[in-house]
Amino acid sequence: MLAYFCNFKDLNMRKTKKYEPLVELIFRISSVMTIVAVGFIVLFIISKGVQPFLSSNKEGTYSFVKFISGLEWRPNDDINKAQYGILYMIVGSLFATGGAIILGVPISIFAAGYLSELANEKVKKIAKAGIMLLAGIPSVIYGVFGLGFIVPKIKEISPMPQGQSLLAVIIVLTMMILPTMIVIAENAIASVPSAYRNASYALGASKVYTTIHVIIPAARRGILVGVILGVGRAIGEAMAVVLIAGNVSGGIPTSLFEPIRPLTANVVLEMSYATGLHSEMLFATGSILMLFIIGINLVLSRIIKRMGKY
Amino acid sequence: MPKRILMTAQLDVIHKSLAKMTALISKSLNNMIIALKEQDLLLADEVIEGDEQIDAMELKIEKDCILILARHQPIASDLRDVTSVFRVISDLERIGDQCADICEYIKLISQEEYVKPLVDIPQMAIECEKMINMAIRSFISKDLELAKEVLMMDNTIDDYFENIREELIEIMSKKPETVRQCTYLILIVKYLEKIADHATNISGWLIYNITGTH
Amino acid sequence: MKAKTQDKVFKGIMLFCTVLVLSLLFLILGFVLIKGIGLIDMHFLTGDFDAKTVYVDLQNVDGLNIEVAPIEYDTKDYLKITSVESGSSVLTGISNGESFPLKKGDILRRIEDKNTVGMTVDEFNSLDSQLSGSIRLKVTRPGEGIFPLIINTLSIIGLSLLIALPVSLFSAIYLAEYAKKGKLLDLIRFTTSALSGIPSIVFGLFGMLAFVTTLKLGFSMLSGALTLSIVLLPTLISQSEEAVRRVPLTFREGSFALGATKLQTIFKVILPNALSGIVVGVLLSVGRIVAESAALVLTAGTVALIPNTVFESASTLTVKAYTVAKETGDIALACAMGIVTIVLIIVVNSAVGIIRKFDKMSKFK
Amino acid sequence: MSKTNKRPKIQIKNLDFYYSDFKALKNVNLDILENKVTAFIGPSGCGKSTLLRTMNRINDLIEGTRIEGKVLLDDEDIYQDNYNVTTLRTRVGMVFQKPNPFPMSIYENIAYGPKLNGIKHKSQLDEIVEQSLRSAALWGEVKDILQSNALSLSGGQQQRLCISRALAVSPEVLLMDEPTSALDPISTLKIEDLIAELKKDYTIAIVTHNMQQGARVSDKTAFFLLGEVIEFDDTDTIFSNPSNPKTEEYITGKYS
Repeated sequence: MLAYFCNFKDLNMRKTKKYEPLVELIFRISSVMTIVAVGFIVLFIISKGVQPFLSSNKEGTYSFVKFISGLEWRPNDDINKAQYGILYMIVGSLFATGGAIILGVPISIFAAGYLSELANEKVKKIAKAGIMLLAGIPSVIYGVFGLGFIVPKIKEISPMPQGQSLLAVIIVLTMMILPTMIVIAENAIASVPSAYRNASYALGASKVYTTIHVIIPAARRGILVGVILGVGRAIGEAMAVVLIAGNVSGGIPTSLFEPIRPLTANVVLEMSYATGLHSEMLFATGSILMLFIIGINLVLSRIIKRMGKY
Repeated sequence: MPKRILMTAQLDVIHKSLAKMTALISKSLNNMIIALKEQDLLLADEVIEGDEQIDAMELKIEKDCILILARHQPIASDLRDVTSVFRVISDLERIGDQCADICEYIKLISQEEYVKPLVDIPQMAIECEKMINMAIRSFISKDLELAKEVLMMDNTIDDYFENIREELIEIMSKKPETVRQCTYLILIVKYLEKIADHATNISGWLIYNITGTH
Repeated sequence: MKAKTQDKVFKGIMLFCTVLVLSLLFLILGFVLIKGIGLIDMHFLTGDFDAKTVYVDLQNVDGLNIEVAPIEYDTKDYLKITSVESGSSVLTGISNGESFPLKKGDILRRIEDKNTVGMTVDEFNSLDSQLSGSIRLKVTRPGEGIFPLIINTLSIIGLSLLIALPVSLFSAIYLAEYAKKGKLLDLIRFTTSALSGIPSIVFGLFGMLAFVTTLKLGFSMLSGALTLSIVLLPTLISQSEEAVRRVPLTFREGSFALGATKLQTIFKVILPNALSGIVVGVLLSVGRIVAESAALVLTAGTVALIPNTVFESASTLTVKAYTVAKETGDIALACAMGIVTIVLIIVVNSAVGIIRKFDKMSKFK
Repeated sequence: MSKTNKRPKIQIKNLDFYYSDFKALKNVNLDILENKVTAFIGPSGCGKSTLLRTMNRINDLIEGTRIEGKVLLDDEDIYQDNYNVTTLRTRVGMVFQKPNPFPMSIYENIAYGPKLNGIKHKSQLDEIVEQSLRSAALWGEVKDILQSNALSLSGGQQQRLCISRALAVSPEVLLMDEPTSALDPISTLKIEDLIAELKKDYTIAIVTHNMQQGARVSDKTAFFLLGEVIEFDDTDTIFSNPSNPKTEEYITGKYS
């Protein structure tokens, strides 16, 4: 009886031993995939995006300075008549994202505070499900809503002929980033140790006072992470924005009612039919967008680290 | 470092009571010697009554010691301090009792003429008193050298005891009528010798309190 | 006392913000429902998206009710089939060799060589009774059905998961079981979070550049799925890794104690118990794909037909909703599609909720 | 241990307490004497913490709790309708088992209470902060690092910070729920010394599962078992000659 078992065990041992290192290698390779993916993305886009500014480019060259500082975007097959300026787009994107953050962040913090601290269980469950749904709705639907509901409303009060405008973009972007920020802020607030709540109540503070003065400040690192994601999503949003931005071909917006052309819209609008230098310029726009996002992430995550000590 | 306020406060209370009790003891001793010399009946009574006060003190200190052990779990040096006090007070109380007993005998022979002018016995008593006071002082001020000295003195007391006892026995064998008084005197001297033994005990406890060994 | 009023003010603000956010939800859902619900019917859900015109040969035309009806994209009136009785001969129609049964909503453009423009129902019936033998009709079946889009969405989900899931699972196992602290692990963590930060339009650009042009896959479901699989990596990896980590240490010790190797422990003990977490990861990814459009527009193209092979362009629901809204400005149709996507997302979210609740209950600490 | 019977600061009158349908306290009657330390001892789950938490109504935060009977603070029932709970909590301070300073500076932690009660100008706050830190025997150790983060202090220091934070709202009573069970022996003894000092100005009620601590710090001791007060007497009596056999069993460690 014993012999049988020993034999069986040895067999088992030999069989698996052989395969183990191979399978582990597969694990190791797949774990590196994210690095490969990011590497390729950055490599492909930057290399394609840089080409139009290199003298050797067969599709013709365009000066980087004019590209970065230009206020006109008029693609044209004839190289000397073409205008590829994106400064006004960058400004448009920044205004839109800035507006969305200024509107969105306070609302999301207060809403998250209410949900996590003051709402009773039933309300919390329903509200969170609703917000999860809001976060899941495709951005195109936000765009369609913007086009169908917000743009006409703005048209009524706007001095400009059509409703598509910076204001429309700000409103829609705010609506889009609110759910993401609320979900993350609510988790951050809820995970503040309840010892702080007890301590504050024991000093005679009310629930609201405690939430505002102790709990939310204590969760500020988590909240800021939510804001970073919000910024990333706002500046990176394309589909919704294209429908409501107006996509004007030039001019830095001077009022909320003026139409804008965000960087993302520029890419989505023309990429499918652009060719040659025009398509490379669109890739250049894409790489500028990517650099923006990486820059913003680095800056804000540095802030979070420095805040770490509290 | 934590000062353990409550426990140190309790220990002070105990030490103060101990000091009060030892004061009573040396007063009784002194009175006893005077009563012996002058056959002073009043003083002897005073000593006898004084003994109750000493017993009461012993009970109080004992209760305080038990409470501090129960409440504050003293350890190491604090524990030795409390336990040595706990034991010393019984020696002190015994000394008090013995003074009272001596006075009882003094009263019995206070009307008679002493068989011979007392020289050695008072001397021995004074020696005992000195020894007790030294033992007490060494205990309270935790003076190791003094305690060792006390141990040395025990032999002198024992010599006194032997000589006086032999002398009294000799007197009795010559003059039978003095047998009653001499027996009492022998008992008095015996008590004095036991008082001295208690002194050595007190010192012994002090040495234990300091060094942790007997 | 001052703090009391301060409390009231803050409570008011917090309540107002919460109500505002929830009202946004009802505003959007309401808008999309009101605008789009009208369009939703069986035809919408099962019909093709593009209209198509064919010649149909029939033995005779009976059991058919028709009416004169204007067609949106045409000013003239045509004859439209209102209903087809069962057993009617039109069900046996043949169009270039394949059976093509007529059905409600089809438009009869011509009968034999006679154009039906301006023809009344009676004229058509009298004409048809005169003819005998096989009759040839010119029929246009209207589009705007989203059936192909739904199928494309589901197949892209399947394809991209097929690519992304194995890689993510193996990566999650490596991170949870094998990874040691160090430069490599930090780099993996950084790139994973970087991936989740990159906007989908950039993925679209990359997909177009890498798969569509460089690998010459063209605008196709495959290039769309490949792009999406990269988009899904962060969600799948983090959810699976968390699920693997949640499996209690005691399970591993028990298995090792019986002489099992690390791999046997992983496949026999850890993965089965981490299943619910992995399924949540898959569901969240499905939700992400259904909502995705920017990455697909530039890679999977906008053809609203079910492709025969993986190498042909295939538009998903959201992508088509975009093109409809952008090109024709048809808000109603876009909203109708929106309703279907929202329903899909609700299904996914509730499935995630159920699994998470079930998972909690089965947890035995 | 002076036997003089001091005025009761808090009186518990036939108090029953329910967590939804579980009866945690059964007909509790006892007085907390002013400027004395009263200890609640007993096995875990006997209701001693629950009783302590009824005295500043912090149990109200737990859903489904119900109370019958009276808790009088200076002869006024704190559970009567529209009794102002927040002022109650400024009069009855509390220190918890695990030190829980706010994630703010040491100064902010202590100034939180006074600011909450409307004290605004800095000079007054500075004075309160110093005074509270001195009375918690922490001033010497932190007076130069007031702006540094409270979480950087040691466990014992953090607990004394929590005590001084409670003192900053000048309470009359200080409730301590197993204040040293998370601390090392030296910090524990420091806190006990602090309690001995504090009892001159404050009425103190302390819950401890460590009997010896109860014996060391308290003047009066209540022994709880399954939600009932088995014996309530001077600590001297309880620890040298308890009357109830159950108390005897418990404090001699023979409790099964």
